[in-house]
Amino acid sequence: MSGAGNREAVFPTRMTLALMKGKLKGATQGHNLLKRKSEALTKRFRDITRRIDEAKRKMGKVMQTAAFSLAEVTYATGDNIAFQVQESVKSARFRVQARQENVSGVLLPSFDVRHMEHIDDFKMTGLGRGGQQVAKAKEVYSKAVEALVELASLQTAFVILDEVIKVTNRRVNAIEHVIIPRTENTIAYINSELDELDREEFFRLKKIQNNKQRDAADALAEETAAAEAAKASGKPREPINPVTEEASSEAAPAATVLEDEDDDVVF
Amino acid sequence: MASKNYDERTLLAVIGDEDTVTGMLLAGIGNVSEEDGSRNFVVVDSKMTDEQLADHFQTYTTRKDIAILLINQHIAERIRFQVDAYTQAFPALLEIPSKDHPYDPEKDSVLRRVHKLFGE
Amino acid sequence: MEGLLFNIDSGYAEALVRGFRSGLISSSQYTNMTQCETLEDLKLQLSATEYGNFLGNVPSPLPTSAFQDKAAQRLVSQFRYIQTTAVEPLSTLLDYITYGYMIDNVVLLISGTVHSRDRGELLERCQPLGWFDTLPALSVATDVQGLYDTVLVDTPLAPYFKTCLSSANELTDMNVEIIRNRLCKAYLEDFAEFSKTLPSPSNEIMLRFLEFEADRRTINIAFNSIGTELSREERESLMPALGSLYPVATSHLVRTDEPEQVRNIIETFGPIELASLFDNSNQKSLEDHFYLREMELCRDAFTQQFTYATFYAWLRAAEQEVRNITWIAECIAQNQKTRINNYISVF
Amino acid sequence: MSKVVTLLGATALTASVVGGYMLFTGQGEQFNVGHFLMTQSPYMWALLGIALCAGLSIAGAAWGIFISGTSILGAGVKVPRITTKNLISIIFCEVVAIYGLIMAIVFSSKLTVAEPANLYSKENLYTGYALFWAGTTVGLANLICGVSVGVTGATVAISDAADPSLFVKILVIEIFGSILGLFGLIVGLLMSGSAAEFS
Repeated sequence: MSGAGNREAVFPTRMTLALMKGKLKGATQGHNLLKRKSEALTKRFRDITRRIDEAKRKMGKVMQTAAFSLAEVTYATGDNIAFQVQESVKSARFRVQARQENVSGVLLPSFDVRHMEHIDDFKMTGLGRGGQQVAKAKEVYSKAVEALVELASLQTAFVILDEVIKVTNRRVNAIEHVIIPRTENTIAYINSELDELDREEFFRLKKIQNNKQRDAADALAEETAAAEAAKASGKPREPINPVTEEASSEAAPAATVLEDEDDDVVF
Repeated sequence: MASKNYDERTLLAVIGDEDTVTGMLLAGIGNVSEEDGSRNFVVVDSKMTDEQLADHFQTYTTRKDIAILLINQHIAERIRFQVDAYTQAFPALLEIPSKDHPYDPEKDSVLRRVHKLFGE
Repeated sequence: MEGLLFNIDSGYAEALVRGFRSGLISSSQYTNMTQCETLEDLKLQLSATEYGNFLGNVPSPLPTSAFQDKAAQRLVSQFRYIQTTAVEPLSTLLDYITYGYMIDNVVLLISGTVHSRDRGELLERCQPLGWFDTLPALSVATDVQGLYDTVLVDTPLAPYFKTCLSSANELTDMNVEIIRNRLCKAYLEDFAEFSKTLPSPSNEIMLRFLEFEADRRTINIAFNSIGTELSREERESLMPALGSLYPVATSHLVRTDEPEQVRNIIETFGPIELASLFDNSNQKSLEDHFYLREMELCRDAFTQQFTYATFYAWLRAAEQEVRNITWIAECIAQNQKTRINNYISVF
Repeated sequence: MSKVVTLLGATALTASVVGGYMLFTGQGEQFNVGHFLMTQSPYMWALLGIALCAGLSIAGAAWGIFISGTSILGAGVKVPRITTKNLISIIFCEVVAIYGLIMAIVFSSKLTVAEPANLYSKENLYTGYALFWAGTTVGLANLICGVSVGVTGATVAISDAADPSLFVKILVIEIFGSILGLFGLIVGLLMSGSAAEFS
């Protein structure tokens, strides 16, 4: 039985028991919540995954169209504008802004496209020839990049969600397979210890009672003997003593222990 | 703190062949830093060694102003190990097709993860 | 009379060029090419033409750029061959043709220099047709004046740069593009002057080409400068003082700010041939129309024997062919079969 | 072209200056065409005619061969099959030279030794003039014919290279061109036919 190994090192007292019970309740509740969160995230995750899959496939097509518009530019200008374009770059017109979206407590960033309308590095490209094709290519590529940005948002969400879901699942599993069994074990242990204690206490009480009865009997015998001898009085003290003993054993066991030499020294 | 981190990331970067880079630049993603003249795009040709490529990849994945890193799939293929090992959310790494190399979903590191998750 | 004297110097070269022209891909071959499914098929189709196995050394998979590069290389070697057989005035004419490419190279180097790029890389990208010996030295210059004083003064382009010297001396991206267009304008005008000295009918046909080129530049600049901060004077300084649009339509065009206006002006003042430019049915862009018109001119030019314009027409037609091949290759590679018939078959 | 015009102009100018000088310095009577014609030896005219006949014909043929030859060579670089076929253009040009040669031989058969006393007889003068003009006719006709055959030959070569079906069609035109030389030949024969040998 794992009870001995997998439990928290606590004193089996009633307070700990109450504490543990609270903990178990909390863990079960947390487990449920986390499980639900994980499910929500997974749902979202599957949704995103599906969309990524779709978007990635679509991207192939979009990029092809875009690449083709570049081919048109090459056709129109007769030579490669690649170099010219690379050289005239100064500042990005196409920027993104990260926005955060809250999904079941997870902050998922998504990118928004921001066009800096005032920046246009390639105004002069294709001035003498092919300007229209360049303009068209610009447009098509802008669209393509927008699609890419969307895909990037999805993918970032994917990566983050993947991580979060892993963490959540780990937590769920930890609660389900470690914390809850351990707490339960602890409770069971405390219960068994307390039961043990109860039984000991009962036994002790019985023993004390026995002793007291013996003492009483002895006393009675003595008394009877004395009474017989002297016919004097001295009885009413006996029933008070056990009650006081029990109360003091709960409140201040040390005193009782010191008092009762024959008690178990387990605790 | 985290959101501030995102705010600074406004640029897209691209590692690709000449046509892809040109197209992306036409879309307007190109940015040349005024301080040190560093660019957010790099044209990979047959002369570039894998080490240089890996260096560029390293630079772009660690730069603080880049939100999305686009890389041609056939180029990512050359440094597949690094690309697969890269799991950070920022900058987002996106493998894109190039003109001469049509898109192959089987090679994409993210899609592979997707497929793995679905057990395909 | 041209029949008596032309062949003395240029008969061989002309016949050669006509041989090259016969080697241009015919429309039926183009039709075959458009049926190809893969680039390998296209390569096979091309090997049945004059191109032979020009792609023989390219390893698979074939990139579309290989088609362009190799076809362009082939064209350059043909042009060089013609150049070696040419004597005056054909050699001058061929030189003039190369000046256009030289301008591109100079501008390329200037813009590369502005951004301090690696020189070897820049030189690799230069048009081989526009190569000249002092080209590598260009990258030392930092401003237009310095450029002119140190390098360009020795090149044939020097006179064209005069118009640019007056403008801002600092080299920026904007300026580089303006310089390019100014140079092109000066070049076109100079070329036209030279063409006038050629014997008839070469001069007539050459002028027809150059005026068309000037019209094309003017219209393109008019269109593309809309929405930029180019002033009227600047625009005017970019438009060639040549062609059927000059001077009336040109003076109107510099003042336009609407594409529709450009169209109106050209329909009102321009010659009847240019009116069809704006017919954008069957997906033809302005540029397509220009190419179509240029190819018509080329076809016409070939009907006249014993002219120097044959050489110009051949080069233009061959360039168009390179573009066509690239286009078809792109369409095949990217599965855009709907647009594949957008090429312009010359013959 | 302009050089030719300049040359002609300069010649005319020189001639008129010399002529004017002679006229105005009282030597006007030396401008005596009849005297000039009467005093020149008929042999001179005859030989001049023969020379022009052969020379111009051969010049025409050579020019024609040159024009069509360069084109055939150039076109033959890309389309070698045309070279053999287009040799016919060269032959047509060559024929023109042969016409001139034949006529020159026919003409020179009239060149017999004349009695010095009879040198300026009517018959001898006629023979001299007839040979001169017949030779000029044949020579000029063949010159032009050679050039025309040459230009057409160049076109034949180039057309053939571009489209083999054009060869025969343009060749017909070339044949018509080469017939022009024959006209000169016939007229030359007729002209010299009535001229007697020098006696």
